[in-house]
Amino acid sequence: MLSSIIFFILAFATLSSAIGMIYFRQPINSALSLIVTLLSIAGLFALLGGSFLFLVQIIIYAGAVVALILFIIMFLNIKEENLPDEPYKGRWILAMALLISPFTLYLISLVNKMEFKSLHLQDFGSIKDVGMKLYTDWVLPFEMISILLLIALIGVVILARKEKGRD
Amino acid sequence: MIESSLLIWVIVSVALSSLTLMLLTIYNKYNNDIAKSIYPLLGIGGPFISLLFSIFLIYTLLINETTLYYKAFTWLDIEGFTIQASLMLDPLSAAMLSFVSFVGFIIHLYAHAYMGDDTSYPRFFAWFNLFMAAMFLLILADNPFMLFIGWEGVGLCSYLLISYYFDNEENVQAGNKAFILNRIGDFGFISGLALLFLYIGESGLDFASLEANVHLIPSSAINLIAFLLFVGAIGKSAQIPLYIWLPDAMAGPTPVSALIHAATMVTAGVYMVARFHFLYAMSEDIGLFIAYIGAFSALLAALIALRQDDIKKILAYSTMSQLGYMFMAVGLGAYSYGIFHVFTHAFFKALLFMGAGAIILALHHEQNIKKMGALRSKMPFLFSVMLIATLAISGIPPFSGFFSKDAILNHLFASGHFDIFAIALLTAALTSYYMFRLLFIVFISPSQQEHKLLPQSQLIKLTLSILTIGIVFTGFINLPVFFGGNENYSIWLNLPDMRYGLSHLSEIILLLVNVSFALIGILMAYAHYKDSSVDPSFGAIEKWIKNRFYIDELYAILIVKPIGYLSHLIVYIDEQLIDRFIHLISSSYQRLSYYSDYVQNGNVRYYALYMSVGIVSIFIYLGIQG
Amino acid sequence: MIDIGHFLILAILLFSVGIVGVISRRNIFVMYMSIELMLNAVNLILVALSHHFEDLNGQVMAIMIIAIAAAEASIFLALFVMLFKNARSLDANFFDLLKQEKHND
Amino acid sequence: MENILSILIFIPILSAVFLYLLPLNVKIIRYASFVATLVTTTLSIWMYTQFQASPHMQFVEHYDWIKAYGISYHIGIDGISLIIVMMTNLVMPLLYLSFWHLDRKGYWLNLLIVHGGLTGAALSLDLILFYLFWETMLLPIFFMIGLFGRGNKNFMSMKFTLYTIFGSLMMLMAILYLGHSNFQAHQVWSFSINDLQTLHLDRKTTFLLFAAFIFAFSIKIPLFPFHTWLPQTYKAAPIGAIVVMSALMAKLGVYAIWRFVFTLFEPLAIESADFFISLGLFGMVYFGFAAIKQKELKKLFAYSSASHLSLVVMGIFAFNTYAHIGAFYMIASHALSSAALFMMLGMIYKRTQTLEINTLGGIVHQAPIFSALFAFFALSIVGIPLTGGFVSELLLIIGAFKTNIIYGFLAATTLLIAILFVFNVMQKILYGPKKLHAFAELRAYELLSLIPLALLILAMGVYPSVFIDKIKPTAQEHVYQEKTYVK
Repeated sequence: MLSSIIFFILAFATLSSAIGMIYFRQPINSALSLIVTLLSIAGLFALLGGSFLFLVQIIIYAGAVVALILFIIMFLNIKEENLPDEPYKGRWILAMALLISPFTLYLISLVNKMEFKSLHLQDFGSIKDVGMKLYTDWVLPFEMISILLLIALIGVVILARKEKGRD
Repeated sequence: MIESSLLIWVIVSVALSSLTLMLLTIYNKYNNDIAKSIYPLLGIGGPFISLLFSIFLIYTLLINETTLYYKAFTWLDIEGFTIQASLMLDPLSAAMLSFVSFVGFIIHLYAHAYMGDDTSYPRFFAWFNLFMAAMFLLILADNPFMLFIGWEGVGLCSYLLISYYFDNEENVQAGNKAFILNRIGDFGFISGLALLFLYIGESGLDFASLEANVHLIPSSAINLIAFLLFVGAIGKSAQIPLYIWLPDAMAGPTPVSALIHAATMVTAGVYMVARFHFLYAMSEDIGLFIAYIGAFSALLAALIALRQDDIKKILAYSTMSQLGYMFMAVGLGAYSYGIFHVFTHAFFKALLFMGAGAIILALHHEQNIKKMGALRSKMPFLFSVMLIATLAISGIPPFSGFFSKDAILNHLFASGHFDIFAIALLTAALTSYYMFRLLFIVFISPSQQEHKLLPQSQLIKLTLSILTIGIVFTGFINLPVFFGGNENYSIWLNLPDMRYGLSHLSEIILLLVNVSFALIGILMAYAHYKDSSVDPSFGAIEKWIKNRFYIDELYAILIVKPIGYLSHLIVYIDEQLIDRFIHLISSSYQRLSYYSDYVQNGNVRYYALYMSVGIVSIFIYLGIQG
Repeated sequence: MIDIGHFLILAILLFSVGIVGVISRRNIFVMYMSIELMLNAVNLILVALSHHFEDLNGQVMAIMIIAIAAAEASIFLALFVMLFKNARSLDANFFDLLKQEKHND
Repeated sequence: MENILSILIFIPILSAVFLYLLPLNVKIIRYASFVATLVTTTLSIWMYTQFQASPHMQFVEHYDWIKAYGISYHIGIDGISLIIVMMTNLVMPLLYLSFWHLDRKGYWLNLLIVHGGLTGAALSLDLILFYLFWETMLLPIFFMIGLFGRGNKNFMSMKFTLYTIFGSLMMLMAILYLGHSNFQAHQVWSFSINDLQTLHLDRKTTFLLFAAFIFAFSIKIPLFPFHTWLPQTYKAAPIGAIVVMSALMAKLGVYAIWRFVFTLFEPLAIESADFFISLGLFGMVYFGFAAIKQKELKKLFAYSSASHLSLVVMGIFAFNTYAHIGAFYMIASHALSSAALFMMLGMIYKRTQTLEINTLGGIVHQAPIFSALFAFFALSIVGIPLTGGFVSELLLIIGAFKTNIIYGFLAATTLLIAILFVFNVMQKILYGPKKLHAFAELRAYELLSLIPLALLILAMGVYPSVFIDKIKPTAQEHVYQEKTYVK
């Protein structure tokens, strides 16, 4: 019962902040509401028994990524005139929501048709178990992710570097 | 039947001289002495050798009284469609051969004098001899397809010779007109031949086999075939409605008019009908149709000739008129009389043309009779030969024209077709009227201007004299029973003529009527033109006659112009409709790509939109399915 | 009681919101964040189903996705910096260099 | 010399490849390619003498090529393909000769490839092989128009090529479908016409396949209404390409209908004979009239060619021996005379830089030999007796009459239609007062390129049975049904 209440609160927070994120004009507002979404999702992870994911979500997403976004937004010093002019933003969003709705509704109806277990596993997804999985079955992908991160690092450096001879 | 390879040599000798001349045309101009002695030798030598061969062959025929035959090779052989390249000489072709080779040779002599100074002399004689070769092939052919080759060949040579003076586009136009109208006839002719072959041709295409099998043709088809073949004759012999080329054909040199458009080629139609006598004997309707065409052609031509001023055109219309007589005869079954008239006509018409040519030459190429006059004293010789020829054509005894024309008129009367007879009689009067009009205006009536005449060549005089002798005597070879003769020529020709017995008394009356009609014409002409070259008015009809009943204009409006419009229309349809439509296909692709270009706008959001549209449609599909 | 289905429905909704955000907004930052939202929705599905099937592989996959998302974020943001420096704009419609040149023929 | 046919196909193609690769100058290439065609021609004449007048395929070669799909290198010659091969081999060297002055390497090499392609297409008995050669001869023409044409040559070369390729693709689909049906029926792939003609397909499928084949060929011939590429392409194309297109390729289209369509879809072809006879006759009249008022010589003779080819199509659909032999005889004689005429148009263009009828005139004063030959070839198109054209028209008319009397009369109008424009052209450009400043007489090589054509046309008219005996057995063998004339 408690988990239901928590779920609905989190779900409401997730959705409303997500909608807010796509609606806000200022990127900084969007970023802040994204944090709310991500944190709520972290809560949902916890509800599902992913304790390690809960941590990772908070640390990496809410902590690192969104912080980076916020940092960049501020770094760029975006002024009002830099923002795109979007007079029909609301209509666009409504129209697109309408366009997407068959997709959403169909998927929801599929989910409704299926039988699902209720939340039951209290000791599922401990950090240890996840760690075991990660370093045994998934060790190769895990290592490749590290290489990917390295590549991303180098790529970012090259991208952000001041090019010689240009402006 | 006797095999005689000499037959081919009649053709080959002229063809060879033609070919040599053609090649010589390329390499040597007609300007040095050697050329001036060699070219005439070739040009006249060819027909002369042909003449010798012809005389020998006709002599052989007369002695042996059987057909001469020669097969060169099998021309075509496809499933019964077997055409032999073969020649034959029977009395009918011998009759044609005799005057074609003789008159042809005489006219070649005359042409040598007439064309002596022309720079294109070899070209002229090349075509002239080629014409002779084609004409011989036409006459000697032993099957209708070989005849058709000669038939087309003479048409081609006629075209080439009409447009001989090709500097002037009008002459070329006249040549085109002649060829095209002849081709219309040939269209009918070849259709008729094709049908003839399909009905009875598989058992042999030579005339003898056709004659033997002609009864196998169903009666429904025989009229059609006979009619189609006659269409060919209409074109070649310048009858209504395909006659309008003949007057224009006078654009050619005068020897051409004399030989091709008076004596030989135009009579090929009559020869063809006589050749297919077995066919026409079976289809009396078409025979009558031929007779009517002949009658109306004769009358129309005689009417038009009344008011022509060009000396050669008068003679051209008179040729057409005389051809009408021949068709009246063959149409009503008097094949031998028709051929006889062809024979006599060749002499006097050739003479008339040659005389006209001599006058034209003497008057510095003046052809308008209104600008001549009072030439009798200056050219007494010409006057006398022209007078004899004119008397002959008018049918005054004892000249040849009288005998042939009288025979035809008698036959027309005896056959019971009095309407045709009346037209023929009227035409006879008109003929003598307009021919004497010509004679009087040129030789008797006072001249408005003084002429400086060129001297006459002796060769021309010689040729004219030879033909004059011919006119005087040829009539007697078919002397009717009435005059104590035996119609030897008709008997010799051995064609299945229709015979109607007429009493001697009626023959005498007819003779008197015929001659008196001719005399009336002469007297009227004398009254009108003895001392004035001004035409008396005919009243309302005058304008029509002068403008040749507006037939040329009518054809121009009804046929020539619509063809031009049709051509423009077709090109318009091609470019504006069909091609447009095809371009529409390609340009609609282009349009399509132009608009689909907007999709590819480089904006990521839109790409995402398209993607979602795709996904959503898949899901909608799934939703409908599930 | 809630069950796994609710989580899935929530994830689907989140994903749809993400799609709507990518398509309807012209601000490249918001577009990027919408993409992140979609990734998170997928993560949520993975984790929920991992719970449903009692299989930890789902969670591990989610971890991988988060790691990749982090790498992606760095690249994205570096690109944004570049774009903004060059164009002084955050308008996605502005960046259409891949567009086909129109030629009328 | 069992492989004589392959030799005939590949001498030109291989010499083209070699000459392209070798860094030689234009003169040597010209001589070399001329020698190559001469060798081919000599060999083909030798082959002609060895050819037996019988209905069977001769000099057959049959090798597997792509065995998995039953595609084989299967060639052979009978009386009808003999015509196409001989015409190709006679016209080609003369074509080289008549443009001896040109100094463009591509011209000669492209012609060599066309030469090989034409021969190959005429000899193929395997559909895929045929398609290959069919397309082989198309591309060089595309290049020739694009490279050496004038006016809006690029557009026209594209239009021509796309148009024909569109047709060919339809045919390719039909070919593949046929091969597949054979596989379904017999579990063996085959594209040989001998195998495919035994297939039994349902009516609708047969109709579609028939239409695809006919479509491809009627674009090439061209038949109404797929002809609109013709006048403009001819106007833009260089003379060499036109001679090939009009004298040889178009004829190959007719041949292909006879060889492939009649063999594969015999019942349907006979059933639709009336339609195609009417179309042919309509086309003959239509194109003939269109030619009358043309102001440009190449366009005029383009329409004239189309008119005669429509008549030929009428002939092959008349399904009797007379019409078939007439049609093929006309293919031969018209190939010769149209090749000669277009070559002469090229000579006019070389001298005057124009082919507008109004600007030409009085050529006979300046160049009598040229005029005589031009008149001769023009008259041979009209079908004057003692030229090959007359024999073929005679046979076609008889064949048409045998089918139906109405067709007969319409076919006989061919005597009238052609002369309407041919005589007009002769009057306008040969006769009349001198209009051109100068018009040089034929050079020796030009004369040399025309004389053989003239002599052959004459020979075909004077002694046709010599030539017809070679093709008669084949034509008789393949008359699929005698439509008897209702008396």
